[in-house]
Formats: sequence, structure tokens, C-alpha cells
Amino acid sequence: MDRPKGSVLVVGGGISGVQAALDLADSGFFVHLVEKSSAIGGSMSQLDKTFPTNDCSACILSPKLVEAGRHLNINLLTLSEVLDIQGGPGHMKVRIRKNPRYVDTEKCIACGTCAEKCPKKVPNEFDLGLGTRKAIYLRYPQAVPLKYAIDPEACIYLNKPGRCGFCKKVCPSGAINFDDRPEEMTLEVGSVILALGFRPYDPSALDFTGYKNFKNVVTSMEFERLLSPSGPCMGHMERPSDKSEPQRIAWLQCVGSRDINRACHGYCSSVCCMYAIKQAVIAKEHSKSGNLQSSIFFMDMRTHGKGFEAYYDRAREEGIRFKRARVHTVLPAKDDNLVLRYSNEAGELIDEEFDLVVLSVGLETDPEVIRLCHDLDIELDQDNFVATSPFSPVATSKPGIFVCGAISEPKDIPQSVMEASAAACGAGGMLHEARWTQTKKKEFPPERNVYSEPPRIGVFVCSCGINIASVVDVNEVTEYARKLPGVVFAQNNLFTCSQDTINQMAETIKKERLNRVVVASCTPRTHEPLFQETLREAGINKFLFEMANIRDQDSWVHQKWPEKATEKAKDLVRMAVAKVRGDEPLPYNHVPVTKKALVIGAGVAGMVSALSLAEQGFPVCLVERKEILGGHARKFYRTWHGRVMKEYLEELIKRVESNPNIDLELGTTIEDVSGSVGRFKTTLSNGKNVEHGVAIVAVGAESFKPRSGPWNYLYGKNPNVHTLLELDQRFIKDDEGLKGLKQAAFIHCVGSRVPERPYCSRVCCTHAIDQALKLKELNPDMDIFMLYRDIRTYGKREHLYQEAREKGIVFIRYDLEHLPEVWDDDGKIVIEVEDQIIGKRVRLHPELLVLASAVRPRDDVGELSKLFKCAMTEEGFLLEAHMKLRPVDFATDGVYLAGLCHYPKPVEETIAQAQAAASRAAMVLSRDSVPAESITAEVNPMKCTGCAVCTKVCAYHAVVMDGKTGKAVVDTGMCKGCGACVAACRSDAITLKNLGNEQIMAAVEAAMESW
Amino acid sequence: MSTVNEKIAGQIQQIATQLLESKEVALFLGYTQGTVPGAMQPFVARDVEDAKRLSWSSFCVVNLANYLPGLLRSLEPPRRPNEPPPEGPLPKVGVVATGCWSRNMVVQIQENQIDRERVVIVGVPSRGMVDRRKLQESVGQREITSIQEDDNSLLIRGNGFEKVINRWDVIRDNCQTCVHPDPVIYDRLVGSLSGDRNIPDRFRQVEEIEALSVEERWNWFQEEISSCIRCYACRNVCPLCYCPTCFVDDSRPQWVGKSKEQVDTALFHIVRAYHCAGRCTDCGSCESVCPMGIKMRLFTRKLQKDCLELFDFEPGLDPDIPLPLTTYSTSDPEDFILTQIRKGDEK
Amino acid sequence: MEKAMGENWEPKIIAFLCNWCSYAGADLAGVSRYQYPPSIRIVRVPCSGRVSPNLILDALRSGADGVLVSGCHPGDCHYISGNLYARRRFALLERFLEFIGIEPGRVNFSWVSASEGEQFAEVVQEVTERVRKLGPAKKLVKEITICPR
Amino acid sequence: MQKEIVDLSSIRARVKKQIEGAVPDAKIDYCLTCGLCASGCPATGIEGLDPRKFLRLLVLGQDDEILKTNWIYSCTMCQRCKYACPMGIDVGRIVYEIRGMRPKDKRPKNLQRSCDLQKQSNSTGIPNEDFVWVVKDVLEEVRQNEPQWRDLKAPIDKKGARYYLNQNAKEPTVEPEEMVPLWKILHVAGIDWTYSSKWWDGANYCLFTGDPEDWEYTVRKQAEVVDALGCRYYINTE
Amino acid sequence: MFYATLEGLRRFKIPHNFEFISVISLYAKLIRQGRLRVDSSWNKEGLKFTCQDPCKLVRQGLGDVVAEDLRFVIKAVAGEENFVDTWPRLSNNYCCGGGGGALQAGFVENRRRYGRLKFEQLSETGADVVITPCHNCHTQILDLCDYYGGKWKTTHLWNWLEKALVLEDRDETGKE
Repeated sequence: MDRPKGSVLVVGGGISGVQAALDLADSGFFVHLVEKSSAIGGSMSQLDKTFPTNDCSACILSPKLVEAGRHLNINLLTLSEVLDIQGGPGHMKVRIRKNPRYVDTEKCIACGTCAEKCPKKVPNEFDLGLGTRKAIYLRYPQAVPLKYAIDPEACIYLNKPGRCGFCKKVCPSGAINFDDRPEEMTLEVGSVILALGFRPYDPSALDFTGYKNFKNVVTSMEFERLLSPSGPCMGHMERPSDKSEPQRIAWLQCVGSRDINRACHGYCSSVCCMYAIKQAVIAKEHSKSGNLQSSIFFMDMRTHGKGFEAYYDRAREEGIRFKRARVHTVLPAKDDNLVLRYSNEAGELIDEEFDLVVLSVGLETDPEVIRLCHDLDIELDQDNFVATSPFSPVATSKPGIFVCGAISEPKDIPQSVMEASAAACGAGGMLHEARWTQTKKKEFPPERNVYSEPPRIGVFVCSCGINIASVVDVNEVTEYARKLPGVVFAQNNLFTCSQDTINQMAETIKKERLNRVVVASCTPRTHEPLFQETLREAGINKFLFEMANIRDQDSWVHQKWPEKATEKAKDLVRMAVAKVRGDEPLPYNHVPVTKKALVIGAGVAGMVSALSLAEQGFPVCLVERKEILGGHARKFYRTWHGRVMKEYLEELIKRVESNPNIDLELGTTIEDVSGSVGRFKTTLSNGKNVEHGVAIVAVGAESFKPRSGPWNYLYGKNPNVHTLLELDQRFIKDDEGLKGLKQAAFIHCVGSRVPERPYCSRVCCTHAIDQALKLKELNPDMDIFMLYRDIRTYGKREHLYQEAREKGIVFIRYDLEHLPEVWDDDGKIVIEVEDQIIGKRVRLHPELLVLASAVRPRDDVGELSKLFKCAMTEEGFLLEAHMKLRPVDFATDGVYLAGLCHYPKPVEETIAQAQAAASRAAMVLSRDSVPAESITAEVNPMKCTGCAVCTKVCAYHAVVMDGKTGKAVVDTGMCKGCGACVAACRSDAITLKNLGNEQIMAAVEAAMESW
Repeated sequence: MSTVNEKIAGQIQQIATQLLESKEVALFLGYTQGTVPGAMQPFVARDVEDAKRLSWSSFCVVNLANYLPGLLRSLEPPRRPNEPPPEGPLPKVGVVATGCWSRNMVVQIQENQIDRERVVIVGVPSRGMVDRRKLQESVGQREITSIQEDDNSLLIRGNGFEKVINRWDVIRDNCQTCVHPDPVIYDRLVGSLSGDRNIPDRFRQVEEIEALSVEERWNWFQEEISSCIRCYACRNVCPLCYCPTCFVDDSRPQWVGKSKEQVDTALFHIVRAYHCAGRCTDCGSCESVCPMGIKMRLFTRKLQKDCLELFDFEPGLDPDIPLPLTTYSTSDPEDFILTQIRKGDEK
Repeated sequence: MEKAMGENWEPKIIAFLCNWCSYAGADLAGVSRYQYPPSIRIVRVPCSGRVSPNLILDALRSGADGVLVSGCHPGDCHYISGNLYARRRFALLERFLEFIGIEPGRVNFSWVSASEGEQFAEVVQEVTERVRKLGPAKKLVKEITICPR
Repeated sequence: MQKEIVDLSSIRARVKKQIEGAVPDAKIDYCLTCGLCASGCPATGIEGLDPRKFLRLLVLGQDDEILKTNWIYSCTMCQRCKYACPMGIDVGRIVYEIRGMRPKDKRPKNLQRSCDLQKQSNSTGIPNEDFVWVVKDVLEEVRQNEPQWRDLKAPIDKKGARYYLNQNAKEPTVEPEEMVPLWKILHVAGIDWTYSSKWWDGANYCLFTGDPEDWEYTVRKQAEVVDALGCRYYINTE
Repeated sequence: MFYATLEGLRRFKIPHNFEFISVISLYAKLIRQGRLRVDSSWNKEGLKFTCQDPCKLVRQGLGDVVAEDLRFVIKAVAGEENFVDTWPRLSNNYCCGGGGGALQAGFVENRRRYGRLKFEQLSETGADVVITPCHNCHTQILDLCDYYGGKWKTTHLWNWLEKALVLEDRDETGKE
């Protein structure tokens, strides 16, 4: 068989597709990223904030999109669709149709003149029709690629050639191409990743919600847009009927989820409880009056993720009302208000008036995607999500095709990102022989040494068509620039970023022997990399460069004051020149990589991580504190899908033990760690030293045993009281004694969601219900009672809950104010608990009582986190670099986490996270060196007092005290260049390269020089 | 019957003697009688003989912590700034510390300026030190030839006059408003601890300034610093000002002009005070040594008050609580942030 | 140098904006064409945590009529916690400058995220108004250069 | 307050099982206790019950209470709860079964009587001849008093008529003139229709008593009549 | 009872050769076909009409189609602008409380308590006339109006249809 193709197709440009593409492109594969719409970003780009951190969605997403858009090894195919996939793993042929954009992306500068002049307004689908856009449009302000597109259905010209065509007339760069036609192409790839996402459920059919009948009943996605600063009401939160600010908002949960009657969606959409709380919290923040009353109507509150329960608690403290009730009827009231009629738990009908009702709609698969999957012969499950198995959570039914994100089950962003990396691990692992075979690499000429030269500054002033020139007198600015000290060349360009100007700029740098360059044009955030690359091509260091933002921050915002805008442009150029004068060439820092991984913990997470890396040819040292492999999973009977753990585990252990790339260090712990990404040195308890480039922490967690205290429930006192894992032991041993039981009871949330452990253990509801079903299998006549607080069978697990009810398992809800009472009556267990529906106390006599006890962090995680300089949550779980977008990375580069030490999770999620950690680790291990920040802090030891304030404010532990000299030193490999240390230092002993105090002051002083 | 201070002096001598004799310390830092009547000056005892010269009175106004890092370094073999210190245990220094000095030492420990292992702290609960300006005022501006201290009064003699004044009346402002007169850390204790004091209006002087209008405050500030001769005595006496190159002396970048222009003087005082933010323990040395009588303590006192209000922090009480500017809390006040103010206004 | 105070007087305000949020927010204001007074001169810094009191004082010393420091909202910092350290520094500085008689409104702080283009324009508008009301800066200004014009 | 204690040493839930036997897709156990039904039900609170509580009593085997409560006669089996219930549970259907479990003598008398009469012929119990007479009489009156309607028809037992009209017994019994508008409408539209002289009443309270055999019997009788007349369409007055 | 027959035929699988249809749908069909000509000009006072959606006919019987037919007929008869709809409506409308044998079963207080929501809902519309195309609904809503002091008139549809009939050329209408 030939070597596989070293490229991968990723279908879907949402967060999971983008993450998968970035992981692959950064670990040696060429990626084609296909996106149906005109810009990548997916559903996440439509969100206002994200839970539980309340991060601005666009803010955290944008850098990833920009990275994907610019990546040399990602071929972005927007407005494109997959038609067909042929072949198998390693060798696939994909047919793609690229629909016309009618705008030449090479030429479009996204100035927006076209849209301004376009006479055709249509509902903006990005705002779910709440606002309008033009027929030529940008999907959203931060769109990647930042290029306009023509909507062929709306465009007047395309429908009636000869009419309109204004856009073409006004486009300053001649980018409009009405003759654009669909193209078909065939790509050869080694593997495919489907990241097709979801669509929000359309509640139009649920007439009782009043949606579409009442303007002030909106879906949650519509509400996101109403909250978003870039949405139709620019973040002012106006209700649709009269643009007034709502003072009373109600959220209705489970609209289109957990409903087999009207919505035909038996699954739970997993994310709605959290996003509703988030919206309630954010709406309160948005509220100008400050007395917004938010009410959430729900059946089970599902805050099962990391930090979610605390978020829920906080929301309650902040006065968000949570009503355990479902509203049947939404009635119209005065002033377009709405009355919700609901029954409380006591069975009383209550009418309550609201100004706005938000339907927390679920997630479903787009019918077009369903069709595509059918065409591609990808197996779907009963809910039309892509079918996967618990032990290979990102593999589809078709070899070589992987899946990630909400297309395989409704899930939140971190889970999607995790799976994206896992899918990248799957695809990359399969193609590892072909790594770096199809990637491109940029070569640059050697750089001229400019140290001894006096500054020779070139200034390029861009007109940006008329974007700048129509407001700012660019000639005046150019002439002014020419006279500034150090400037030897100044020129005005129509489009400085156009390919010909770029080429000419490189020539000018060489010819004029420029050693500093200033471009006065748009924003460095999008264009700095392009110009910096030009400097490199012209043979000078890319850090000898500054930009003056005279478009986004000048001509566009001061259109009414052209003279003042011109003055400002001069100031900005002068500031940039002053700054660039002090710029010095900086090294392109790299850290050489020791191509070996250290994996700590040999449970399922650790073994999967280790194997995923070892099977790609990377040596792994797998350290386990016990003398035996398998960890927690040894005690675990089966997954909720009914797959027996033992079979999988034995197979996994065999593969680990027989893999020559894995060094097993059993009965061993970590003593000491030094170094940073690419070059860690770790000392093991057995005295061995391991040099490794990356580390994966997968040390697991423990099961809480309520031997005493309020959650004891006779545990350890009556032999028939077990924890979940103890009952699993009896299943594993085929304990005959279980068959004869007449009655069994489970108590949920034992030690979870309580003051001393205020988080949800995520797995116990599903695990307990599966066990109850297993007991029913053993004896269908057994009466089984589940005493729960909220059933949290998120996603497809909801089917299990339904099955349990179907089989007659009785669920009785309790809360912290009404705990079940358990006592021993002469060796027999008696439970009394109030059934809140009928308002009576129910007395049970179970012969078996199972406690769904918490998953708690291991006590020794703290020491490990200190060794690796990783943070921990208050609960004692390890804390990832970013809850949303970096779910398996630590803030410390080169260290990753997987499994229960991160947060309680079921085995399929553990495996996905372990694969994700391997993918992230492979991004480092696949390289000889990893790039490090060039703009880093630097200590002047002569000035340093050793007070260590710099080390304390550094979030990356990049500044440390040299024990010998007593002075601070910077590890440039770890420094991110934020400058927190510089600002904290009283002695001016630490500075940031090219962003030192002197340079910033030069810019400030230059700004004030003339006025 | 000897006075409290005399007893303290005696005990200091005794402890110093014992420490020096036993070679537990190489040097002992304390106070000795100065030449001017009533004046005390910092003094390093190197042997038992020197120890006899150690003394104590209500005139020990300079914070001894300032000399500690230098003394400790003097006991190390000479080395270049970035050269490592020698291996092995180094000689120790004994030092007398009142409440504020000891708190200062805590900050110094937190900032790696002194090694706790190398200092033997002799704690002296402070009864307050005399403000020489107040003293002088109390006798008009007449020349003082001798001062005799009693526990609660001072007998002042000059050419042709003799006056007994209440001791507390001439105690420095910082001592009068001090709430932690007891040493926070010490290895030996002289006298007995008096406990924290409750002074509800301890920031009264700051509050009085705060109550002024903006222009009045500006005028006060300008007037206060107008007499500054940029001698930097305040900086030099401050144990927290230990930078090898002070920002005022820096030329790249030049934060502050070298001239006597009022703007530069203002910037000097602003930055000096700000550099002490969250660190200053209000020992009052700066004010005590200012030849021009500038009340620069008010600047640092303001920052001290704000640190307490904003971050619930007082420096020097516990080496394990990080200094306020080296840490943060997610719930730190931000009512001064424009976008937050606007949000508040709308509500 | 005497600065003319009057209707047409445009204050000059130095704005230190963090690269990841507020600078991006300023860009978005441009993309969305929100108009604001041409008073600010933006200095791009990596993080609001990079801005020391000294830099703010330097801006005043250089003659800036106002200063704005803007960073990511708490929790959004690209560098995890830079803005939180900055928040402490600024809280003390702001109170201290007021204490010595610098007019409230000369030195301003804000949080503006990358998606808050309109908010950025509003912040500039507001800061400009505040400064305009105060008139040209005179305190802590070092008269070094004489304006040629 | 000490709450009543329900001892569940074993749940028998006979009533539930009986219903499940009769209605295989009753889905009682599917209940999420979400309360959507109760929220949408006008009978919520009546007799201290609501659809959710009612289902819960069944699930917990509180059979005595279930069989005793008159709530089952306040529930109109309107199925508004089922309409929105996420599990599609048909409380109306369950109520129907439970009504049937009541001994006939424990049921509301008038309701049972209406059904019993229906089994004879019609729910009011008037003789079929009276119905025929009333129709003829009213028709005659209209023809005489309203000249423009002198050709109005009200056929009975007309074989081969295209439409069969089934008359609610209320009109012939209580307000006979209320039959006329419909006759006129059908007449104007040129509809070829007929009444029957047997099983002519469509009120049929046997739907509500809970005995399927009674219900079936009455409908079967009606169907036989219509087919015997050979009508293409069967309409009633609703 | 429409549903008794409809569901009876379905549930007990009673063999039959006819098609069981609703008279409401028949009215609508005849009007649409032009076989029944109606004119709303009689309604000079602008009497406002609303209607009840009988559960057995609409939600359980023929669904929203027949409810829309009902509205079509009322609008044709009383004038488009004179119809005020209720909320909830169609298949989601409230039961009047008279069905299910409630009128015969006795429990009058319960029945009226049940009907309270219906009464409020109908009052809310401000209609002068409530069309009740079901005998149970008719009786119950009549009673509710009386008991709670409603201001509307409760009637069958046929009375108004008769009133609006255009009669002159009725004899010339063709056969179906």
C-alpha cells in the first residue's frame, strides 16, 4: 500500500472544525477546511457571551478564526459543499462544489462601500432575521475571511442583469465579479473530519408557546443576538414589539428537547440550562434599570459541567428565579406583554406577566446534513446525530471519517473543542507516516544586520481606495512623514496591502536600504503579519516595523472632521516613527523539542493518551503510582451504552504493554519537574530522570465514601448499603444475590452539590440509572426507587432515563431542605422521603441501598499541580488554560490534562479528552522545535533588587528568582510578552523588548509634540 | 527608680551583650545617644564593649530596618551585583524593632531584602517617638540645651527657661495614630506587649485633605512640596527605597527632570509615594528627617488608607499575605472604571 | 504655550489600549463607523497590565489633556490576569491623583471588549466630554517644547 | 405538620397495571412529573388533584384514592394535557378507563342514565315515533308560516340519500325550532339528505361512562342504520 | 357527539361504507364552492363574533383544519373584521368544561370552577356572540355566561348562517 496522503478534509467551519483544522495543520498535515457559508465561525460567532466564564464569544473565538484564515497549511474553502467522498483511510477522493461569491477575495478590502450603496435589504440570517443586511454583505463584522459576498437570491443585478450593479460601480478595488460561477473540484486527502454542527430547533410547530404569534416570544438564539453588541439592537436588549427594554423575562426550558410527543426529540440538548442561566445573568447586567427580573421555568436543572453548579448557585444568589414548573400556555397581555400560566409543585395554577419570553430551544441536526450523511453512508443514530461508540467517541461508522462537535450529540463548546482535538488525533494518527509531506513552509532570505546603522525609516501611507483618502489628506500626511527625523523614504499607495505594492515595498526596502518601516493604513491586528512577512522577504528583521492605524481608528471614525482626521493621521504617523526608531531586531525564538512524552497516570485516560502518541511513533514514559494498569476503570462494570468495561480494558492494557514505544514505570510517582515546553526534566520516585518535551496529567479522581457526616445513609453500617462502584463489583462478580431482591433504592447526589462539594459529579445520574436497569434485567419484578434532586442524563443519556421510567423504576425528587431519612430497623433499611407531587411521605423498605456518591479530586493533585505550575479549581480539580477554548491545555505550555482529574466525566468523554490531549501533545512532538514569543521580558541585573514582584505578577511563571544571584531571570521560552512584570517593577529593572518604557514614552511624547 | 525607657535600654544592652558574646550575632543594630540634646542615632555594636553604648529613648525616630540589608551584605564577602552569594551559613545581625519597624522588616522579608534566618529581632513595643518640630514649637523656637525624659513628661531646659511638657503632646503624628505599636515578629521581647490600639479616626489628617475641593487639594499639594530641595533625605532614610538606581536618577527613560521645576518635584513625590503603596508601614522616618518639614507622610498615609479600604490590606502584619500589588481578587472594587460607572449610573 | 479654550478646542487624550480587547474594540468602532471626536491618540500595548502609573504620569507630563487606559473586561484577559493587577494599580493611582488635586476625569479607565465597538465610541465620547469640561491640562504638565505653530 | 405516610413495602399499582393491560400505549410510567399537564389543565386544583398528581397516584399505587376521587368527572378528557405533554401521555384515556372501573351504581346517575337510554335509542329516552312526529310537525309549521320555505324538506329514512344527518336529541326534545336553520341551509345548498327514525341521536354519552362495549354498541347501531340507508356521507349536527 | 362516532368507528373498527364528516367542514366547502352564498351585510351594527373550538371536534377530532373552517364560515357570515379570535385557540384551545359527561355528571360547582378559565378567555375577546359548534359546549358556555355574568350571546353556527344566506336564486343551484 502506498504511503497515505498527508492532508485532511475538515467539513464545517464552526469552532470544532476550526480547532481540528488548527491542530492538524500545526502538527504536520495540510488541511482543506470546507464551510458552507461565506465565513467560518459557526454558531459560536452568533453568541454574545459564553458560560460559565461570561467570556465574550466573539473575542475568544476571533483569534482562532484569524489564525485559521491565515494558516499556510489550511486551505479555506468557503461557500463550499461536499458532494461525494470515495475511497478509504489514507486515500480518499472528495468532490467539492464551491459556490460563487461574486467578489474576488484577492481584491476585496472589506471597506464596505458596496454594502453601503447596495439598495437591496434582506433579513439577516446571522441575526436570525431580527435585523437586515444588504444583498452584498459580510456575514458578521469579525468574519474570516473578511471578504464581502453577494447573496445571489437577493442581488438585483444577478436576477435581472442590467439593473442595479451599484456595488461594481463603487468598489474601489474592482473586486465585484458578476461572472463568478460554481466550481467543482476533487481533492485527494488521507482522512475526513465532519464538524457539521447543529441548528437550533424551530419551535414554530409548538403553537402553545406562542412563538411566531407573539412578537415578544423569541428563541434563545434570537435572544443571543438581542444581547450581542453586534446584534440588531447593538446590545441594548430591546424586545421586538416596541424596542423597549424588558423588565421581566422568562425562559422556558426544554423547548424541542426531551419531548417525544411534539418535537420528536427524546434526547436532552445538554446546553440549554446553562445558556439560559447565562442569558439571565447577562440580561441582568445589560439591564439599564438594574431591576430586571429573570425567571427560568425548568423541569430538571442540568448544570453538570465544570463550574456550572457554582454558576447556578451564583445566579440564584443574584436573584434569578428558578421555577420548577413547565408552562403550558403563553397568553397575550396588555402592551404586548405575555402571561405565563403554570402550575406550581403544590398544584396551584398561577398566572404571571412578563415582558419577554425566551424559548430555550434545543439542538438538532440540519436536514441537509442528514441528507449528506446518508449520501456519504455515515450511520446516524435514532436522533439523527452521527453514531459513535463509547470506546471510539470520534470515529464514524466509516473508516477514515471522524466526527466532532454537536453533530454527534448536543454538547457545549469545551466538549466540542475537546472532540475536535480528539478527531485531529484520530485523523493524524492514521496518517502519521505522511506527516509534513504535504505541508508548505515559507523560506526567507538571511537578514541584514542593522545594529550599527542609523535609522533609515520608510513610511508607506495607504489610501485604502478612498477609505482613508476620502477623509484624510494622504498626500499631506506623506509629505509630513518625509520630514520626520530618521525618515528617508515616504510614499502614498492606493492599496498598500495589494500584491504589487507589497512586492514594490520589498524592492524599496532593498533599494533604499531601509532598516525601519512604518505602514500607515488599517489595523495591525489583521495586517501586521502580512507586512512583517514583507520585511522578512526583503531581508530585514520583521520586528523593525510599526503600523499607524489611520483607517479603523481615524478616517472611519472621524468622517465629519477631515482636517482633524488629517492632523490625527500625522500624529499617528509621528508616533509610529518615534516608536519604530527604538525598535530592535528580535530573535525568532525557538525551543528545541525532546521528542518524548511523559504521561502521568495509567487509567483509561493515561493509557489512551500514551497509546495515541506511541502509535504515532512518539516515545512515551507512562508513570503509574500503583503496580497495576487500569485505574478507576477496573472497578467499573459497563458504560451506559451497555458496553462491558472489562473487555475494553483488557484489550487496552494488552496494547499498552506490548507497545515498544511505551516505557512503563509502575509503582512510581513524580518527585520533581523542571524546564518548560520542549525540554522538561522530571525526576521519578524510583530515581530515574526523564527528559521529555510534553507531559499529560491523567491522574484520575476518587469516589467519595460517606463513612460519616450528613451523607452517611448507613454506609459502612449496614452491609446492604453500597456506593455505585461497589454495586458494580457485584455485577462484575455476577452476584446471584441481587436477583432475589424485592426492592432497591438509590440516593443521588450523595456528597455532590452540597456546601462542602458544590459541584455536580456529572456521571452519577446516568450510572445509577444504568445500574437500576441492570437490576431490572436481573429481576424485572424488583421495585426500584431513585431518590434524586435533578436528573442529569444529558444528551443521549436521556433515552436511558426514559427507558428506566418505562421499565417502572420510580423517581422521587428530594431537595436539601427535604433530605431522605434512612434508618436501620433491626438490620433492615428503612427510607422515608416526601413525594413532593402528592405531598405525602413515602416509606420504602429496600433490601439494597445504593449511594450515587460524588467523584472527588485526589488529595495529591495539589502537589503535582505545583510541580507543573498548573492551577487548580477551588474544588481541587486541575484547571485548564481556558474553560472554553483550551479544555485540555494547561496555562503552562506543553502540559495537558485528561480524564477525571479535570472534572468528573464518563468514559467516552475521558477517551475523547485523552485523545485530545494526545493531539495537542503531538503538535509539539511533531516538530524539532517550537516557536516562542519574540517580544519577551528582559531583566537588567544591575537594576534588579530581587524583590520578586515580577515573579508574582507573571501568570506564566516565566519570571523566576535565580537562587544564586538573587535576581529575577526570564525564561524566554515561557514568556508571553504581556508586560505585567514591567509595570510592576519599581526599579525599571525589567523591560519588554521593543515595548520598553522608553519606547512607549517616545510614542506618547511624539503624540504631544505638536498641537 | 528608673524610667520605662531606661529599663528598655538596660534590657537591650543585656540582650545585645549576650548575643554578641555568644557570637550568635556578629553585629547588633540599635540606638545610642547623639550629640544634640535628646537626639538619638542609630548605632552598630560590634562587641560587648560597644553594647554598653546602646541606649533607648523617645527620640529614636529613624527606622532601623533601613540599615539591615546593608549590614547583612557587609557581613558577606564582597561580590558583584549579579554574582552568587557564598555557600554556607552567614553571620547574623541583631536588631531592635518597634511595631512599625518590625512590620517593615516583614515587608523586607517578603521582598527578599533580608533573610529572616540572619536577623535576631529584639522587639520593643513602641510608646511613640517625639516629633522634634512639635517639641520645638512647644518652647517657642528657643534653643534647647537639655531634655530629661520621664515616663509621661519631658523636662526641657534652655537658656533661661525650663519647661515640663506632656510627653504625648509632642509625639509624632504617625505614632499617635499607630494601631499596631507592638512588634509583629521578634526573637526576643523587651518590655511587655501593649496590644493593638483602637483609633477610629486614625486617618483623620488624610480625611481632612480629602474633604477639600480639587483646587484646594492641588494648592495644598503644591504648597507642601514647594519647599522641597530635592535632597532625597526622605528617600534615603526609607527602608523601602532600595533600588540600585532610583527612578529620579534614571536617564533612560527620564521619568523625572533633574531640575527644581515644581512639576518634577511633584512627580518625584507622587512616584515615591506610589512606590510605597501597600508597603509603607508609616514609620515616619521620612518626615522626621526632612530638613524642610514637608509632611510627605500624608501622601503615603493616603495610599495606606486606600489599600485598607480597597483591598482590606495592611502591610507587615503577616509575611504570608501577599503585598496588595502582587496579587488581586476577582472581586476587587472597580467603581472607578468608566464602563462600570456608566453601568452604575444607568441603574 | 497657551492652549485656546473654546468651542473648537479639541483636547488631546492619550489612550493606552490593550491589544486584544480594547484596541480590537476601537477597530470595531471603525468597521461599524461609529463616529467619535478626533481627540484620542491610541498607544497599543499588549495588556492593560503593561501600563504602569509612570506611563500615565508621563502622558500627563507630556501635556496630554487626558489619559484613558482601557483593557479587557475582568476574566477576559488574554494574559489571564494582567487586567486584574492593573485594576489594583489604577484604583490606587486614581484615588491618589485626585487626592493631590488632579481633577477627576483627567485620568480615566475603562473595560472595552473586542465586540464593543459602539461602547468604545461612547467611552471616547464621554472621556472627551469630561476632559473638555475640565479645559486644557495645566497640572503636572512639563512645558518642554514650544509649539512651532 | 406530620404528613401522611405511604408505605411502599411493595407497589402493587393494580389500577395502573389494569390500564396498561387495556391500553398498551398508556405510557403512565413515562411521566417526567414536569407539570406541563397541570399547567394547561382547567381541572387543576379541583378535588385537590391535577393530571400530574393523578398520574403520580397511579404510579405510586394509590389505587383507593384513584378509584374514589370524583376528579375523574371534572377531567373532561379534553386531551389538552396530552397535546403538549413531552411524553404524549393521554390522561383523558386513562380517566376513561378508571371511570369504567367504577361499579355502575357508584357512577354519576344522570350520566349513566344517558348512556343507558342511548343504548335503547337516544340519550333523552323519547320514543322514536315522537322524534318522527316532532320533525314532521315543525317542518309543517315552517312550510305554512314561511311561504318562501314552503318546499323545505326534512326527509326521514330516505333510502339512497347522499347525506345522512344525525340529530342531537337536545333539539327535538327541548327546542325543536333549532332544527330548522340546518334544514334550510341544506335545502339552499341543494343537499340530498335524510334523518333516520332509529338510532337518530348522536349525543352518545356512552363515550363518557367508561364502558367500551356500550360505546361500541351504540356507534355500531348508528353505522348499521346509515349503511342500510345507503348514504355516502354521515354528518351530525356538530 | 361528533367524536363519539368518529372515535367509535376508529377504535372498535366498525365496518361501514360511508364517510363521516363534520357539518362545519361541509358548510365551509359549500360556501367555497359557491353552493351556499352568504352575505355579512346584515351585520350593520358590527356584532363581534368569537368561537369555541370543541375539543372533541378539533383537538381530538379533525385538528386545526376544521377549526380554520369554522373561522372561515364565521367570517363569511359575520364579516371578516367582526371575528375576534381567542387565545389559546385551535387545537390548543381550552375545553369549556362541559364535555366528558361533566354536564350530566352532577358536580356543578366543579364544572363551573373548571369553566372559569373559559369564561375569562371569552370575556377577554369582548365578543357579542360566541359560536359553539358543539352541543355540550353550547350548554356549558351558556351556563358560564349566565353564572359568571357574561355579556355575550351563546349560539350555534346555523342561526347566523341562516341569517346570512343569500336566497334569491337558490333553486337554480346545481346538484352536487
